[in-house]
Amino acid sequence: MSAGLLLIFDLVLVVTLIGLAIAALVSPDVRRAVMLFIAFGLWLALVWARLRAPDVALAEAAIGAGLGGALMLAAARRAARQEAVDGQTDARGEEG
Amino acid sequence: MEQLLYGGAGVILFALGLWAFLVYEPLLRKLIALNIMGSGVFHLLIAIAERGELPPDPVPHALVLTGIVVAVSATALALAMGRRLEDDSGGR
Amino acid sequence: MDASLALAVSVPLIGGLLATALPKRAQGLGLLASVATVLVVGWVMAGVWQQGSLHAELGGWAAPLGIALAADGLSAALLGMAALVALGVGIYASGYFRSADADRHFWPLWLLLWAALNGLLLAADLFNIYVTLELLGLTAAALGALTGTVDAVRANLRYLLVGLLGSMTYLLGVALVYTSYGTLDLGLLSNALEPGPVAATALVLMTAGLALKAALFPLHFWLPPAHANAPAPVSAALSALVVKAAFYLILRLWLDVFAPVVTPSAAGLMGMLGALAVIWGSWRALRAERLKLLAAYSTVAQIGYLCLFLPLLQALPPGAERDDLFVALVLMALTHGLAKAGLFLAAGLVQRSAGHDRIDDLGGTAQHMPATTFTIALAGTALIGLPPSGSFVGKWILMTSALESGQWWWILVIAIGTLLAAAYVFRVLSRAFNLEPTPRSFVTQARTEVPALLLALTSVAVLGLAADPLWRLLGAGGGA
Amino acid sequence: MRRAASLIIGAIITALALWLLWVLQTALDMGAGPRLAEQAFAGLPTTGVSNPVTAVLLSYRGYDTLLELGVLLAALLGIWSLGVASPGFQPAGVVLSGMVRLVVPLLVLTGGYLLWVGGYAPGGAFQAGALLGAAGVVMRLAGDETAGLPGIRAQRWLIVAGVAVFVLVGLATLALGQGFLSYPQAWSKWLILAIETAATVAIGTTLAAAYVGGRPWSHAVVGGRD
Repeated sequence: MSAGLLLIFDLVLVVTLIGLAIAALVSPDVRRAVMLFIAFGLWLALVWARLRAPDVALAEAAIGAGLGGALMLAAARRAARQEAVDGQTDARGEEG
Repeated sequence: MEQLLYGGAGVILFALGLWAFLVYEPLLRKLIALNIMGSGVFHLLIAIAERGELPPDPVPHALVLTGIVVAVSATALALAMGRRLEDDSGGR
Repeated sequence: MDASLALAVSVPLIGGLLATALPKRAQGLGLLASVATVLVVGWVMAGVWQQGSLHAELGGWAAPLGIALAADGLSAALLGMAALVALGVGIYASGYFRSADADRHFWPLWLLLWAALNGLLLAADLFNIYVTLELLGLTAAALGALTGTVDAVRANLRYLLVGLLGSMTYLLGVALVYTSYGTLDLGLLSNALEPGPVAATALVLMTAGLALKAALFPLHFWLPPAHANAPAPVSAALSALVVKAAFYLILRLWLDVFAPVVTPSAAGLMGMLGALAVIWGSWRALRAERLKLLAAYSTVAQIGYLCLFLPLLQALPPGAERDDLFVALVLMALTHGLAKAGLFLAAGLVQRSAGHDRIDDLGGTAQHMPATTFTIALAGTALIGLPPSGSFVGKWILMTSALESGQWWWILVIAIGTLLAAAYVFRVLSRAFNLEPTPRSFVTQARTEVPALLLALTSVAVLGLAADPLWRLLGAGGGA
Repeated sequence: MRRAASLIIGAIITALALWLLWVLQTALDMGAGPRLAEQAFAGLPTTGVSNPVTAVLLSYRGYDTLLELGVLLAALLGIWSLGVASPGFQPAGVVLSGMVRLVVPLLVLTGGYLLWVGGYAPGGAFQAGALLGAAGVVMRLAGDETAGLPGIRAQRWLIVAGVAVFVLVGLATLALGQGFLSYPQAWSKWLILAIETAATVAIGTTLAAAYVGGRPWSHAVVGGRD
């Protein structure tokens, strides 16, 4: 019984992990994709804690999801701002 | 069973990342894809380290720690190169 | 315990650290570290010469728990070639970069690259190889982008991403190996390995990852723009050394560690890809408009030649004949490394002097730079495989073995590749001698022209005429 | 057209994934293969640390970790070679900067704690360094464009500190005739702690500097804001 419960728990962990990965990969908005990637990294850390790898879980949360995510987020924000600027100049060009 | 479930998830993550790396063009997408590919490999290593009753194997854990740092370094360099390209094309 | 192996990695590493911390003295420190590294590599080679092979356990832990470094004839020969090329590149670079800024960025990254290269050639552990590959890939891409042009940054960003893809694929293979065999040490693994789907898949994954990095056809697409747009000394190192390092690992895996797993058809496939690379690379080199692009495509072809050896080595039983073929392979690799380095360095000088490197407009280059033109001619001799270059001997043995093992079709490939190489080399030289000859002095800029010339000269004269020591170095090392 | 291409790639990769899953199952079916864990635990008492992961990272496979710190350094050198940093963000408001004043010391403290417990509990140089780096990121987000880092000259020494201490220890043991990175057992614990401390500082500095994203404004250009 408890083995069955544990299996369901494992399944939920894995399915959510893969779901987050797919969401991060196909999300149409880049910024949201990065957010989802960070969520994926944090969830991965959780799964690794379940697999009795606390050292690596800590590192993944802090380095992989945390700093990697922060770096990507900065890039995504720049990209979004760039798009916004481009959009404005295009619009102005059409008006004029 | 557990090992196959978690290890299989690692393989699936690797394949998903590989697919996205080949299909998407933008740099940030490719980097997310590469990082998810890497996470898949790391996840496989963590999964095979865990063996039920025995204490988990610390060697794959250390390999993954090394891998995570390497992946972040590469991501940071790639993003800086991408930013350089952005700046150059923006400053025309 | 042999101290020289750890020093071969630590010395350039320390040089890189000092050049990072003291940027104003980067050049002096860098040259000093280069000379020191060459001496240490000489020490390693002497050790291999005397003892056949060297082995060192790091951290006081024996494999499989610890990591070992190992050198045999193959790694010693490549270490030596790398040291020669790197010394030449270093001296050339000290006179090449015009801005102090570029010079300061070059040295730390360059020395780290050299440390990674030595580490890779000495590595005896699958995961350690992954770390050295990453260090090599990151430093190579960063150095390639050093010119700062949009083309260079874009091409090297692609190179970085492709390299990472290769590393991840390689690492997946390593994970499979650890799952089944519980060891990462090359020696222990080769004893434990049993043919089967796991070992075969691991080899396929690792080879695919490394083939991406070695620019093996059809995974070569990233190489020409990345190498053609890098600063000349960096292009030389990338083409001569970095690509070859990945190929060295393929060789190590196929001939050493995974030898029981390799089937004739798998080796035949590698030979096929090599053949396509020879023809496609040589053809594109012939059609290239720029000298550096020509050199880059020629690298694709040269990697192809090296792959042609795999099916023959697989077919031959262990013995003197196979040893000869193996020496021929190493001879080809060394010759190409030195010649290509010389060619890229010379191309950089042409580009700087003429303001461009368009082959069709190179008329009169010979008049301005006799030494550089001579370098191109020498390197061309080696690339074609004319006597007395090392690749002449190499190709000769390759063709003999192909005939004797009944795989005569490879000879056709070699013949086509050689003809195309002759065509592209003479295309450059005929342009260079366009106008009336008015040579002033043979050498105009000693610091940059002499290293290029010496590297090309070594590839033709020294390796071709004095190949005997190489036989002994590799023969004594058990030559795989 | 693009859609078709991505579908074809998808089909090929699905086949690849199924193949790999089958291989993985084959590998796992062969039964519990050998692993290094038992040897790693057996050697633990002589390493001077009791956290097995730290023992692997700094003792058994210390050479890997040394090169890995080199990778981190190479990435930052590459970033610096690409150009100068962009200016930071607007200075934060009162509430945010108050929070920053609270969060940054907390991150640094936690980092120090993780470094110290790494010898016997989950934690170690990488996690600690990451927290230091995170403190830098937070400071930059709050408007400090240097991310709390010192001037360029000091930064250069800090980023090489990790590899430098590591490789110097290795050479010292080599000179003592012990072999590269073979710590004498009595000193092992303290040597590992020294290496880890230097690595933590280097990792923290490097990660924060990588987040700044370019070489700091040189003192020659702007009369040094530090």
